Amino acid sequence: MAEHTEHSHGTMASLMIGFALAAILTIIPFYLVMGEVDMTANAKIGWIMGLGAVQIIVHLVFFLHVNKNVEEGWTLTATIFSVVILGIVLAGSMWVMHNMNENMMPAHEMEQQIEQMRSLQSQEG
Amino acid sequence: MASEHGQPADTFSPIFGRFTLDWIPIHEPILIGTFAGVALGGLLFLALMTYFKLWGPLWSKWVVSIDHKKIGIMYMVLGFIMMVRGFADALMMRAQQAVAAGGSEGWLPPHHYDQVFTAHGVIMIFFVAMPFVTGVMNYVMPLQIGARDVAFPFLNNFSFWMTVSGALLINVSLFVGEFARVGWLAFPPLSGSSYSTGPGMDYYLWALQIAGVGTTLSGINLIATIFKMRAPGMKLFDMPIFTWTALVTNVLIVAAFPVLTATLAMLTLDRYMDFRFFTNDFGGNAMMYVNLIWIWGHPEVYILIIPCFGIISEIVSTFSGKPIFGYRTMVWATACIMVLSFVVWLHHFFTMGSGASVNTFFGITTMIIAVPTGVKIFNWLFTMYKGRVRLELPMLWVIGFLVTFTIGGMTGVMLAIPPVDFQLHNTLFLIAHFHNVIIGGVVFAIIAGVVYWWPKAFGFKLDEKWGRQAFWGWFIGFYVAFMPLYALGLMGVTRRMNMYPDAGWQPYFIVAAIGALIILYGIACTFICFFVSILNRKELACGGDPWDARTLEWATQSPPAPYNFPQEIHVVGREAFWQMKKEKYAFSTEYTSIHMPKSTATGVVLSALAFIFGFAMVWYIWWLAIVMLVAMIGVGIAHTFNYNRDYYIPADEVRQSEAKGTLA
Amino acid sequence: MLLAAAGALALSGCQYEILSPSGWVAEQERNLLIISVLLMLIVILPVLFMSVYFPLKYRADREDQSDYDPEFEHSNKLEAVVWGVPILIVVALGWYTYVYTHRLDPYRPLDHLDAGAPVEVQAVSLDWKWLFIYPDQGIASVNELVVPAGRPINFSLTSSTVMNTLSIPALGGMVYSMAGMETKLHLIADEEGTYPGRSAHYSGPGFAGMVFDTEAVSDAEFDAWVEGIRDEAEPLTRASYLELEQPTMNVAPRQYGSVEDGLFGRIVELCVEEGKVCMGHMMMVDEQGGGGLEGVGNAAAYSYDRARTIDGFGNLIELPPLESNGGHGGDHGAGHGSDEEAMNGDAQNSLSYVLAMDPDALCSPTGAQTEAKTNGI
Amino acid sequence: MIEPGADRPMHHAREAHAHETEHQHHSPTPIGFWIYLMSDCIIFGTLFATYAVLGYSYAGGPSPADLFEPSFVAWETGLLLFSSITFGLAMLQADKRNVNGALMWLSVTAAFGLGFIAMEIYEFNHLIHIGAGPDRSAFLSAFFALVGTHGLHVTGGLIWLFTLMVQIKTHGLTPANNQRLGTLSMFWHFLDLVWIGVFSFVYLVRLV
Repeated sequence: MAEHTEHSHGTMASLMIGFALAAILTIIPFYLVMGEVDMTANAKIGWIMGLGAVQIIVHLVFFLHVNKNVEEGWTLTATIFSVVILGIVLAGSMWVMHNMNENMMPAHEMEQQIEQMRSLQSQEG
Repeated sequence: MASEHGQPADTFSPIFGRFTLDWIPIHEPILIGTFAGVALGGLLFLALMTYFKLWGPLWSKWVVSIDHKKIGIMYMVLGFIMMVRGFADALMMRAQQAVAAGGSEGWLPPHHYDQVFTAHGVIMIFFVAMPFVTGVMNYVMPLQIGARDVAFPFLNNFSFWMTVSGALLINVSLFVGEFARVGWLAFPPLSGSSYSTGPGMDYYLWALQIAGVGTTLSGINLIATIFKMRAPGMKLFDMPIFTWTALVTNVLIVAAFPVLTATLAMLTLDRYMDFRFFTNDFGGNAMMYVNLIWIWGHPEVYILIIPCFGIISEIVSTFSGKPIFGYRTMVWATACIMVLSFVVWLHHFFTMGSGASVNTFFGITTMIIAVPTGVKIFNWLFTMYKGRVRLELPMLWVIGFLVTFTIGGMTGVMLAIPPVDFQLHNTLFLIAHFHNVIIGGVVFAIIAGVVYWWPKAFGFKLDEKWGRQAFWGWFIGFYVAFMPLYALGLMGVTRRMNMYPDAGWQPYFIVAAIGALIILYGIACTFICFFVSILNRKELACGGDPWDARTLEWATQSPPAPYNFPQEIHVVGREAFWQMKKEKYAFSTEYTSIHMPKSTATGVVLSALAFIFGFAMVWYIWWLAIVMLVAMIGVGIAHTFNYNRDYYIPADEVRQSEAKGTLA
Repeated sequence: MLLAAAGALALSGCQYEILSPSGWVAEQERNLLIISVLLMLIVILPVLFMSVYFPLKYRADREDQSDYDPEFEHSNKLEAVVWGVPILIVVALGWYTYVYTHRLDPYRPLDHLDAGAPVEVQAVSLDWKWLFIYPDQGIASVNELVVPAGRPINFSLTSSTVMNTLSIPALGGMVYSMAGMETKLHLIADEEGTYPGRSAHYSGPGFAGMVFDTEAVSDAEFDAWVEGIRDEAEPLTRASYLELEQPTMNVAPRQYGSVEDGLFGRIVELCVEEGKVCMGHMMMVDEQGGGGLEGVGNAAAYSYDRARTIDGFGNLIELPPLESNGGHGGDHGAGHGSDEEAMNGDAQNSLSYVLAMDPDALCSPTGAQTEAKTNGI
Repeated sequence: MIEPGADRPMHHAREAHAHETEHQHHSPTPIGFWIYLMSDCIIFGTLFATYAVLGYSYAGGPSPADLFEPSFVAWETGLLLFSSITFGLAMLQADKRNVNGALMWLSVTAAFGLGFIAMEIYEFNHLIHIGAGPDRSAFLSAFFALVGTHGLHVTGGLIWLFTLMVQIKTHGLTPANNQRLGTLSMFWHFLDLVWIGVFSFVYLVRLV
């Protein structure tokens, strides 16, 4: 394995640990949605997103073997940089677009809309 | 059914897609003239090439070459050719606006004028500025870090030819069909299928997507080169400033271009498959496109200018006879810009209706970028301070850069202040500003770089007299052409108008047109300068180090041998070549054979297929598109079955080549 | 330097509308422009000076080279200055930016000016002209904006198709108008006068002709203008709006004496046409989880964009086939399959028949015969 | 389609007679391919951002609750996760220089991958068939584009996988093939990683 010090393919043990963790981290969010879990919707969403993030890290560590020793740390640096850019793109877009939508989408009061809805239903009915 | 102006309706045949002969613009005298000119020129070129039996050498020494130096030069050639095309568009716009005042319609109808300004923007950014910066990085950076070539030489060739395919596709739109009439960033819904029928917008999409593949791959390639191919001993903080800026630029390319790719792909899906991303109806949101395109667009600005900062740094240091002032500051300032450039994009659409807090945030982040940029300018000034400044040609361009770019920077910060932008947005002030930084920044720096590294690439210097003429043409022409636009901007004159009601603006437009003619003189002198210098190459010949320079690229022969360095160089400290000269270092005369990659035609073939694929998609010739797609996958796979990709340059050959003298 | 020159020019002629504004908003924006330039000149001027002076003073062929210092590449003092001064200037600029951006937020009404009752104007960018609806007066005008001087103007902006920007440089900043969205802009004209206005965002072949004069007049003149229109001009109904909406270029000013109730709301919500679901309602439905699988078939009621079947000259490319029933209204509402909206936007979809009935609604580049020749639908 | 990592590094600025181990050690391919993956990641990021912004615009049409079936997604997820593990096993076999073992596990990986693609095609086909195609609403456009892009990547990965199996079969586990296998492994695991984002963010969160 001497020639693989730079980009190791891991061992059976690390593969299996990764598999077990990934399986658990996959099953929990599916259970949260499919099973009857007593939890608020927001809490569920928080858990699903959180577990997803953890599982991504598990994959990075156990399957993709990202650590600070590979390629003089460039792999890790590149990954962190991408995560920062992704964060900017995602959070930035959502912030900007939310702000603009607030400002610009047809500004109707909710009650007015519900009224409209009712009148439409009565038309249809 | 064609209208009176010959715009054909969309008809569809299984074989030719929506292409009909009506789409050949035989009714447009300007285009026919252009076509005749291009055809004659092309025939002349073909004839000369055949007469001098140059096809073989062109193919084997250039087209299929995977030598980073040749690819770099080809990028520069592409940039200069496309600059002529883009500049012709600029002249047409200036000529139109100089006459179309107070009720006159000028000589370009909107249909034509709108294509012209769209093509001008797209060509100048994607097919002039981008090839220029990529070309300089390709040529210089591997030499500066003491490498034999880039990390993935085949990929480098492929990237270049993909860029050429994109450029070709845009030029084909001139004679077959039409180009987009949407502005260079193609905001929907105008660029969507409902409001831009016809093939113009599709030319735009496919040309940019094909060229974008090349740009992204080249970015990856150059980053890997800097990470892995540095000469032993060259630590990160020993790298020349230009290499640093190349690293940052390519990181920006790799991080930003995927956003462009995805955004244009979504617009393509909207246009081709009735997706609803950016439509008015079905919950689509055109603002999302504007948001995404500027997430790419702002870093793109820095992709263009940061390597230019690197070029300026190298030249200032060499011609002042001093190391760059504040090396570390320079590196950190560049790194700051790299990250900050991703958090300012909204300043391109302050007027789109976001709230005051959002506008303030993006306004202030934009101003913050001015700080590291300003620091760089100070560092160049203090590099000259207490130096021995040789006012040779490259330095002339640098001074032109410093003065012009500083003014452009100031007007940029003005536009970064939201309430000021409310007034100046989409006016000619904005146009003047970005031409100020693109011409005064990118073009001046690139030409400075061309003048500076020309002796390295070809073994002779450029003609001083014509070089100075070119500089003054560009420099004076720029001010005459764009100061009137600043003034017009302050009158609130809007961009992209093919005619305008207020005859009072006309004198300014006429002055601007004269400025464009002076720039034309500068461009002509640039080419004359190249031509004259090539003719006089014997008198202008120079050794490996004509400028008494400081970085490693000057340690090679001029022009460098295919393998760049005969031996591995162990770098100690910054300014490697300066150190070598101080220590009277000489390459050993013990040569060994050198392991090199073989040329391959795969890149050209794949790019040619991509070009036909793009053309087929533009015209809805589905069968051809499918065939080309399959062919591309096939050629790609076939390429991976080629295990025979390298050869050795024998030691004898190296010895002979080095006998010409390296450290001249 | 340049700005000073420009400033001098501004004083001589009065066409530098941004430097010699005619309204409070534009004046504030101008002040900020001047402040920012002056602040930046603190650093720009020395830099410009040094960029020319240093290369000349430290020329390689100068007589006395005793000051040549080939090792000088670092100085903490200089570094402090080159970082410090720009940072201080940016801090100052940032402060002004914060204050002025909030003060001049286009969404912020100008109540604080105590300048009398504001006038509401609903501006719609059509292909290629501006429609101004005065909801309180119940009139509308095309390519002509008349406002009382000294009273705030509250613009509500939207577009019928592509993006445009309402720009009246003498009065202040611009804001985009976009289909399906409503933006706001608050301006004021301090003095009476005529100020040119236009669209500042390229929108197609007729873009350059989207110009109008903004007449700022006295209250009495404004009232007289309103009365005159109310008495004489034709009404703006949903039908006549749909007719007006068709692409035309270089349109001469015209007026409407009355405006159908709620028209602007319907324009914003993309439901002027009969049988279309308004966006507000659509968003309501979406808020509550969408229309479900049954909603799949209602696609036609949500479709809005249709091929602008004109070439770059403003000419009709292809006459859409006349629909046999020819009627306008609910006959193409819910239940239509969406397969009609063919890939390249064939002109078969529902609304193009307006074009079919009135090809003259499209004009030639000379734009001579743009006036309505139609008998109404 | 071209695999950016596929062109083997032919040389480097080192002394001429490179030792094979040296060669591998200094190859720029792994880091180059990783940078490519990061750029790909940003393409996905853009599509995720679009889904985040437009994912609630149903235009009066169906919403995730009407269209998505968690158990179906669970099966897809399972297939991809297992294919990741089997690829890992193939890599371990390759490290042991066991050509047949590696090929066997690669075939299993390909089978899982094909299963995944088949399920996705079925899902898309079903949605389009009931009228919930990408032209129905911005939400569906964003969904089809994001999940479809992932599917195209998996398809590309499968083509690459078959090509590489042929190459390993004919040339054995040469250093060049080993490197390609390592690169493809990164690609495959990366797609699994993107899928975590898809099943969490596109499907599950919207089904709560």
